[in-house]
Amino acid sequence: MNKISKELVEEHGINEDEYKFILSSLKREPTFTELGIFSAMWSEHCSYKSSKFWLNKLPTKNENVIQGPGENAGIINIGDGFAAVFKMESHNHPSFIEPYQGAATGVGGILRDVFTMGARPVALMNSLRFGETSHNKTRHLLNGVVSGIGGYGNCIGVPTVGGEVEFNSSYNDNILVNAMCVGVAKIDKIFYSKASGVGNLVVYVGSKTGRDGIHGATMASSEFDDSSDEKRPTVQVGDPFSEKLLLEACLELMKEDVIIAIQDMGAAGLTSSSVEMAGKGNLGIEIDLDYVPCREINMSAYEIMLSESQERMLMIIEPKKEDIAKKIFEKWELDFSVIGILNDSKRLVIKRNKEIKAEIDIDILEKGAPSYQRPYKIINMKDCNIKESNLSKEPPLTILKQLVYSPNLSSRKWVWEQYDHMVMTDTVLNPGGDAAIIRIHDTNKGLAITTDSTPRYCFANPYEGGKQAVAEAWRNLITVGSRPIAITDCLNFGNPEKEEIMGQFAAATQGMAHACEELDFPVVSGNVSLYNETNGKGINPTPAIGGVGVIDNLDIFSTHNFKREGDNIFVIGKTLGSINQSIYATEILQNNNGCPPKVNLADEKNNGKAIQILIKNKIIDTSHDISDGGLLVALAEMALSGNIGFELLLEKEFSSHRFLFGEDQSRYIITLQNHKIDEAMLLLNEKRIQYHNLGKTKGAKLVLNEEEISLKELKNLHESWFDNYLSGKEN
Amino acid sequence: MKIYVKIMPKEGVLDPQGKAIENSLKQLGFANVQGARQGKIVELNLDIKNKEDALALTREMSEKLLANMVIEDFEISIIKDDL
Amino acid sequence: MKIYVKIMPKEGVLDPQGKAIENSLKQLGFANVQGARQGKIVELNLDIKNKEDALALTREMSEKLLANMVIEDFEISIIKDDL
Amino acid sequence: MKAAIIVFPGSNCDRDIAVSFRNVAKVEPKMVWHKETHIPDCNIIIVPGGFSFGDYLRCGSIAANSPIMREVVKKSKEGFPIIGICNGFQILTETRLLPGTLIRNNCLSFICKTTKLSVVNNRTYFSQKYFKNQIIDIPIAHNEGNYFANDEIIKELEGNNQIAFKYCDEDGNFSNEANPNGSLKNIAGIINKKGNVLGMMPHPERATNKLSRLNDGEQFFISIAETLL
Ligand SMILES: Nc1ncnc2c1ncn2[C@@H]1O[C@H](COP(=O)(O)OP(=O)(O)O)[C@@H](O)[C@H]1O
Ligand SMILES: [Mg+2]
Repeated sequence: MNKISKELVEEHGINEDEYKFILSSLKREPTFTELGIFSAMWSEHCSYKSSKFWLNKLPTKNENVIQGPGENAGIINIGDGFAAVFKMESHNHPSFIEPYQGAATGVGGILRDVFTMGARPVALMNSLRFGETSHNKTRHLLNGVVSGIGGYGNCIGVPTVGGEVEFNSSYNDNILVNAMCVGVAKIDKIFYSKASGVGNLVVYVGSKTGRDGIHGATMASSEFDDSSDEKRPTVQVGDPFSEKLLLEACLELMKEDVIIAIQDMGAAGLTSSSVEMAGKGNLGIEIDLDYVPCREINMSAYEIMLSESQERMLMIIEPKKEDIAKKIFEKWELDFSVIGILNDSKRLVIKRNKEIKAEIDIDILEKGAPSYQRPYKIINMKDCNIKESNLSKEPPLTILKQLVYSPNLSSRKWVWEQYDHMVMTDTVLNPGGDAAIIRIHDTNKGLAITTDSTPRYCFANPYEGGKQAVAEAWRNLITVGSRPIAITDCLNFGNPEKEEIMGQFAAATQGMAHACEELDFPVVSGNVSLYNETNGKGINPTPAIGGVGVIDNLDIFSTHNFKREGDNIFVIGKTLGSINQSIYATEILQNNNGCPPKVNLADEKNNGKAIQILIKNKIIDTSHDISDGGLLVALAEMALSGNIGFELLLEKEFSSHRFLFGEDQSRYIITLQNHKIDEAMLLLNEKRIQYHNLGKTKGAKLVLNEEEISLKELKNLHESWFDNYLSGKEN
Repeated sequence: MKIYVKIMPKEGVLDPQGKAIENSLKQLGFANVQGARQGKIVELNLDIKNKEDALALTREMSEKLLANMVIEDFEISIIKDDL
Repeated sequence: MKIYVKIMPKEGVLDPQGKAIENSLKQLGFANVQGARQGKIVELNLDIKNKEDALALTREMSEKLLANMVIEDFEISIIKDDL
Repeated sequence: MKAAIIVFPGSNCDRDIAVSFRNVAKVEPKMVWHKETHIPDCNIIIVPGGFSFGDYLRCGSIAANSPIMREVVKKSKEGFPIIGICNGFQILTETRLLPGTLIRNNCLSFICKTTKLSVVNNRTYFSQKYFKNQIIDIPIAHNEGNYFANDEIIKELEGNNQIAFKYCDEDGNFSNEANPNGSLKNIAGIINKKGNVLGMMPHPERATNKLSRLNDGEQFFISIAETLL
């Protein structure tokens, strides 16, 4: 028998006060298995002990929200009897240790969160952040993560339709791998995790349990140090084939009236799934681990309870329906085993080899979980004024060439070509646009999906950065012609026990909350990943936002590629020339100072609504929001994707670097055919929106005053950076 | 000198390929199969005369590139000595 | 009984993985590498006592499933005799 | 006309091809689970894309040993039309219904993109609606699509007009740049000697979608519907 020593408690990430609470509530010393259970349930990952206070401030409702945070995924009503089910989740630490398997199992986990609710997954997205390109691990990690995401998504047959990739030195030893999944369900066929019915069976389905990822949940929440290599054997291996079987088996069973509650076994495996299901139902649960299908011999209660083997689910069903369920899982050649029963004791009882190994009041685990209002200090960068004389002397198109061949602005084609983004044949807008568009199968309705975050803004001013991330997601959904509905988020930050990191978290979530409120764009699901630091150095605060919008009629949407020569190019929204924290400032001037551009939420909304009307009334079919890199980069992306050039003759004030490369927010570029100009002006004037006519689409080159470059040359630059980097020609 | 590096999933690490092979063999009627694991083998041709040097170098290459030490173990064997 | 089946690309068959390994090793500075080929290894656990039977059965399994005789050769070796 | 679509555990383009048969060929397909030992009454058998049995061991190798494939092989001997797409092509080479094999892409990564194909042989039941050498846009999505066979087989394929589709550039040249995966002779699809069995890596079912502006695959299904009706 393991004696519970002080060291052992510490090793389990349980602090002194927490342990005291355990002793006083149990009125005895916990068993080793119980200690493991407490440690998993009270880890940052499962308990949100540092973040709960701030998360509670986020708006989570609007008229379309069916299910907000608290379930496996969020659910929105998208009309015609359909619901969209979505969530984003991090797999940062496992991916740093083993990039292929870490990323792959990240995808597997988020897929399960969605299909456990009765939705068929229809799209995957991923938000990735790596260290600077010259760092010795970056190439290996990039390669492994991208092929791991592809390996899993391609095999299971869910299209990976978009995401983001960023390189920055703050992620050198702590990359971020955030995966998002969107599924579609019938509104009257949604499944939840709340257990009910004393006497109902607790059923284990899916793959067998091995010693994978034991301590995964505690690992994901503890700061990295140089000894983290020793924690390696805990990495799980993904089996997308089994997941595909599990997906089909679950969806098949969900057509029958059998499942009372269902939940995937994610972080902290059987522990958190059983505790959460019983807890939500205000019931007790008794599990006999001898019935858990195991892959290895002699697994202890502790190991089985904490294993994070993948591709497993826990269900509650009525005893008389056991046979129906069993038959389906047998057809798909998956394990199916009744491992326990619900009762009204409100306790968790775990047996192994006829002995009770754990017996805890579920209330102690859940309501008794620690929650901290950690001290915080918000640090904003002082504003600075980059002097005219410090701007680059190069002409704009020369700078553009450098930007489109830079790690953070080059084409991501190398990434998305490794993802099957077309399987299911409902991908209407492929990766490369502002948001992906997925058709709801067999209908003329669509979902627009985007992921966004600008961590360098968040570092300089976390409140503004949080606000901006939400606004940018909203903008990307607007610009393809959808109605933005709601978001999921993945909040990646450093060590919350440090005041300035907690300050970043507090301010960023407040900024997010503010933007969500103003834009009627609530948070319906999400995930927090803290302790993203290595040897004491924190990452840039990275609140990744996954936004979902609805397109009611797929005959009308907008894309960013130029469509015709001779169209008039307009920029919509105020251009003030904010270059602090722009890519121009950081990449070209190597200047990382100052306050990021601020989002004026009233303008954001007003401009967005105008774009929405222009698209809906078929006045425009071409639009692009202006984000990283500013106006000229946005224009170049439109030209490159449409394979049509442009000619701009700009007066001095409009050809300045501040104008062309500044990153003022809430702006769009649209193109107008001659006969549509009046109608558009009328609307924009009525809404008092600033606009400016820049020039026309034309030919096979980009012309800016006396400078020009061929589309072909620019395309070559834009599309070759990744290949050159990966083949080692570029650092 | 010709050298083989045999790379197998570590004990306890999930091996979905091995599992699939086992199931398939059983379905084909090979009832005596009690387990299967799949690994990789890399055959290297080295321009080295000395056995010790070759082994040391191969170990280095295996750790650095050929095997994924997080989930795999490797084993080296010399198959053709030039001498 | 434990048996290995080593499966290698046939001579003359394109082996993109082997080629890539060779290139990566050279790039990592291992200049003595003159060639690399990649194959698979399947480790089988058989419930058979007799060596000859085990070999014959494994040959059959290899031909039927484990190797693709169009592009691969295989080689069987017993690694653990139960006797 | 009736179409049977074989479904393996891990198939993932089975629904897509069913949709194309339903919407374009106007044929309601039947899904046939791999454990069945009888092929229902039909005019054509489709082995769809995906990752049958996870593509573990070798792509298509485990599926090729499924009970239903024995029936498919029997049917092929009778001259029955059989089409394998992507993983289906890999399965058909594993059953030896088609010569050669598909090895790892020469770039060593999965590739999903729209490729240009030249319709090299337009005198088949699935390509008769195309012009000879017509250039069509059809997506690929695979990790092992690199067609390989010995010289003899290649000569035979060429001699008997058994190459159905080749990867080409916009001018119809079979250049290296236009070859996405290293396939010998830019081969994207082949037929057997009798002409009843087709295997191809590209996905015509992904090019019947008006919304994504890809519809060069429609004539593939219309050809089938018209010839086999
Ligand atoms: N990891 C990825 N996976 C798939 N697609 C990606 C990934 N990263 C970026 N993309 C795609 O590349 C395009 C450009 O990305 P980004 O510059 O972040 O767009 P935006 O500025 O509109 O948010 C988008 O269409 C995006 O979906
Ligand atoms: Mg955008």
